[in-house]
Amino acid sequence: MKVLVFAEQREGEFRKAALEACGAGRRLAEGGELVGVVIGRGASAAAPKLAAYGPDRILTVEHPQLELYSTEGYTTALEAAIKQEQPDAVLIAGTATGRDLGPRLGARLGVPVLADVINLSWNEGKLAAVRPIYAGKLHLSVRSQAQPGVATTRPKAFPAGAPDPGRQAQISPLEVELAPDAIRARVTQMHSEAEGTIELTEADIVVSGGRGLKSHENFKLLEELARTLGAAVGASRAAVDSGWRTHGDQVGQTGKVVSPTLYIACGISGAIQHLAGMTSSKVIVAINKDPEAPIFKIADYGIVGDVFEVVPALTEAIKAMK
Amino acid sequence: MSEPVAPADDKLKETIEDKLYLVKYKPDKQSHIEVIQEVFKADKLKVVLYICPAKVYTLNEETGECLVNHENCLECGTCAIAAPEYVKWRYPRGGFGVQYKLG
Amino acid sequence: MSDSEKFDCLVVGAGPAGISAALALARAGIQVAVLERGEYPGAKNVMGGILFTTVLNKLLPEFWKQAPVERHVTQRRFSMLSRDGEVALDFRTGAYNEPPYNHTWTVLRSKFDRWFAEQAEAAGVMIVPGMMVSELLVENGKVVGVKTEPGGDELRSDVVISAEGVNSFLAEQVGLRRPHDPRHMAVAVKEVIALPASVIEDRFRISGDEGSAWEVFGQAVQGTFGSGFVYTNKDSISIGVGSTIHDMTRHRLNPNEVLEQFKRHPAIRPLVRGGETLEYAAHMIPEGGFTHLPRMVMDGLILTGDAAGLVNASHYHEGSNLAMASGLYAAETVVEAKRRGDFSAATLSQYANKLEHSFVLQDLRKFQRVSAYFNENPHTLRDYPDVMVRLLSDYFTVSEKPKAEIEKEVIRKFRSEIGVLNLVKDVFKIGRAMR
Amino acid sequence: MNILVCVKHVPDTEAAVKIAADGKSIQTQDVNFVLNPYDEYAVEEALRLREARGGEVTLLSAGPEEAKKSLRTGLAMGADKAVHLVCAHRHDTLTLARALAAAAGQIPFDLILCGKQAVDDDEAQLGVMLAEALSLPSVSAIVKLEVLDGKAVARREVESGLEVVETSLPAVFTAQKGLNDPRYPSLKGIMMAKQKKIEEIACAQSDSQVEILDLAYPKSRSGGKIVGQGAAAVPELVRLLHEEAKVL
Repeated sequence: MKVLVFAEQREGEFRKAALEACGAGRRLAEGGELVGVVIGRGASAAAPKLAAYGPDRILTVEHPQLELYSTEGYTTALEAAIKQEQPDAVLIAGTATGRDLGPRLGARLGVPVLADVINLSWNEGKLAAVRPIYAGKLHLSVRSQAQPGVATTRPKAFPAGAPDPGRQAQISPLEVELAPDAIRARVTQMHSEAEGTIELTEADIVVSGGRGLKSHENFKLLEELARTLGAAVGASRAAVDSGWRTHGDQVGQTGKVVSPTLYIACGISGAIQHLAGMTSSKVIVAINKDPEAPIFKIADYGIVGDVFEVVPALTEAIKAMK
Repeated sequence: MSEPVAPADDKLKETIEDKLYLVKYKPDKQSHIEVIQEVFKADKLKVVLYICPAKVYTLNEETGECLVNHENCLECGTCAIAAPEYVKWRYPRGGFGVQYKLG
Repeated sequence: MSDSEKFDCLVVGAGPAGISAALALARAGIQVAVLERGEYPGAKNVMGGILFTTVLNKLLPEFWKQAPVERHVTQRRFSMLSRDGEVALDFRTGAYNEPPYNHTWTVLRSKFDRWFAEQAEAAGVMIVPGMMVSELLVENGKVVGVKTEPGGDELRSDVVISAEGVNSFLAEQVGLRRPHDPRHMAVAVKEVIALPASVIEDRFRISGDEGSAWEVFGQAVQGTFGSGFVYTNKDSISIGVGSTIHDMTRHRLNPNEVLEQFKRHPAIRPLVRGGETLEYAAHMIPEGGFTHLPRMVMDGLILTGDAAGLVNASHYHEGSNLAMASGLYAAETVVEAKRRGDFSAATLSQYANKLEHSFVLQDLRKFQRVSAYFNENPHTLRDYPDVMVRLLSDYFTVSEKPKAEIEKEVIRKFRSEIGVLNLVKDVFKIGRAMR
Repeated sequence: MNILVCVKHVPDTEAAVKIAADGKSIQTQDVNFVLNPYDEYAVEEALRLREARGGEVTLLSAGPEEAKKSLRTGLAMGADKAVHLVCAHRHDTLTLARALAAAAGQIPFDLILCGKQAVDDDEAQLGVMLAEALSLPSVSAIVKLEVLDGKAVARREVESGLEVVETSLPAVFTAQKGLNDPRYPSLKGIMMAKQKKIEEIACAQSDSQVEILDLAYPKSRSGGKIVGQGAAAVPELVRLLHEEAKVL
């Protein structure tokens, strides 16, 4: 089978989720060919780094109109790669960019897109996938009837695989034509969050706080623990609704869905809509004063106690360990 | 294809917390309950701390004030009858609050 | 709709009283809207689970063919719990298996009320869910409409029927009732516990669509003035407890803990074992009865159902049927008022007459002393179950002691622990209270 | 400025979803359906734009008869018109986007708003696919929208920041939480909504390009152990995370 993966990069750095998509693509190709597509400023410079993650060939697309991501520009570039390669499947990492690009590409090609999948396979020669629906309350298995099968992969659902520095890939540029007015919606500015903050959906460790934190200021305790662990900070809906954190930090059904290796829930009781956003974490730790809190029902390890006491002690213990 | 099987669980609930977890709410940001803290503090019986079937009222042991988790309210109205001196309880605004599926 | 548009009648609350009233009004061609604070009719509505349906069957004949009712009750059981024992009266009959099924059904109110409201909607009632009536609009001592939240919009009508339920804030606003008394208001909590229909049928010795209703006194509620209940639905049971707020607070009891004690009692535990709690609910029941009824009408306003205190709190536990009856009478009254073009208290007081001449107030009058009796004689519910179980336990204890001697001992104990005179007095008093 | 808002009637997010007997869909009895929460943001944004710039807000929803309930909710919030693309048939999202695009062709609009995703199937694809089907630019998951003459500036959320996107109009935007605080329908709004006529368009049947194979409950987590009480339990927790779970 031939699989094409869109490998998202920004300023020469590949997104972790893109490397995971490469890993998924490698397995899906089943010994067939895996083609990586790298688009945008710094694409050809970054391409060799991608070779270690499995592609046999890498196509790079650079164009003055493609310096920054745009839905229309990237769709046209990726469409050109697909027309040239005629793959059986196309994978796109389900980042904010990927979830924007995927549906546009599908509509352009006239094929459906299996969105936000956590498992991929072939079923009677067609691309099949498992995707969480109802915020993960159910898992839906689907099969695309179309050619190629297109899917966006959920971040952290697939292992990236260890890089193999010995792997070589054939890198070649791909020319695309873009009229000056082809891109109608353009990014004009980027507002980045503070340097060093880790994106929730990509973090290996997430430290989250809820109503038990009692105030905006007390989140400093979690930030310190997060710094020590190299973790991202999340929040429950209660904490966001109370104005202690911005909604971008919210983990849950109406916020972000995360699946880190370690999720530490501090002062979170575990409302069903919060659980929907984090139950796919590998290991869950709960710290809560109330031994009856539902969060303990799903946590692997629990400490019954005051977050204001336990969290600083945990920070110190981890510092000491390092 | 396997038969769908509902996830296993501890099924017969005992604590208020576990039971409230089964109840569906549409919480309003603005509270429909007001506690007159000075009267509450002066009251020795503090009946709302135990008579409420939904643990809406808890004691802040540091300040002696009554914490109100209005989101838990099952809207029976018992608190307002048991402690009218310091609980001002009304219905939540239309559309908000508890939403029984069985009743 | 223009701002000046006005309804003939506004009904506050889409429960049994409100929907019965609205349905009857719509059939009589009266333009009526129901304002319901829940996101859907039934969202806020709770009862133990037995619906008597004499009125419903008049409104919607053979309702059971479509309505989401659970089981018709063929078995009724009344018992007293001691700490670890039970004395029971158990009654069942096949006669209740024929239509109209003795007018006794178990229901889950959120499902039933939703359906009931749909029937009214189909008859032309406008039902507006998600709107809470925050106050009545009163002009020159006459109710002329309502104010709603959220939004603060006002809506006018010739007459308002309040079916707002037990808290009856609107009746209080216009001075039709005094503040609620914790001795006459019960708090009840219940759980709906899923069990396979076959398990329910085995445990309660029923089959098909038959249902069972248990009322349990004494230790069911820690000897307070109240009772526990267990009702069978199709594939779940409703189990709960309720007691007056006065008694609960006096004993520093938490309603859920009382329910848990009840569930753990050896006579009850086997009924719920292995079940799955589906929902937990709490509600109040107005138990003041005949002697504590509010004023029922004023210019432009009629009170119905729980808002009017229309609950028979005796062992019948009848509320919703009275609510439906009152809704129906309120509708008849409004139709007449509309014909006369007069919505004054004088015209609307026909409603009170209708209640007086029906089972509604006649039943409440009959049981008016029950509440007072138990409030004055708390020992009846607290001590008798224990003594009874102890005596019966002595009586049935197998030993080689001659039976005549056992009988003598039991009678002697009985005399010393209760006293013949006291028991006779209590039985007499209870009898009088029920007369 | 005329605005078209696409909405969907979905099970309430708090609903306990259970698999139906066919094994491929959910039980809908006893489930409360609501206007998709992300669509509420879209409706609210449309109403605010109309209030600032005039014009009409038209709602468009595809689905079975019950979908009218969510259209009524949107009308009660203040939308001017509603169009119901009546289809009981299940479509894949691309087919649905094309059907909605065909319907949108009959409605004058300067801008289209959709929710970022429907909380039932969680695809987050319809708005962008609709844009492509209509050959319009799109900006997804926006948290801010400013409309200027002939163009719009939106902010969208991406990992680690916000992108400011400028686009020509007409365009399709999908609403993310944070865009606004949706209003609650007023009594007058609800009453007017009940009396408004909802225009119906028949939806052509077509086979879904996405076949459903199976629907299953995810593996449930079982509660683990309580390590201990208070700060004293921290050393043991760290040991367990390090040695047993191997995540530190």
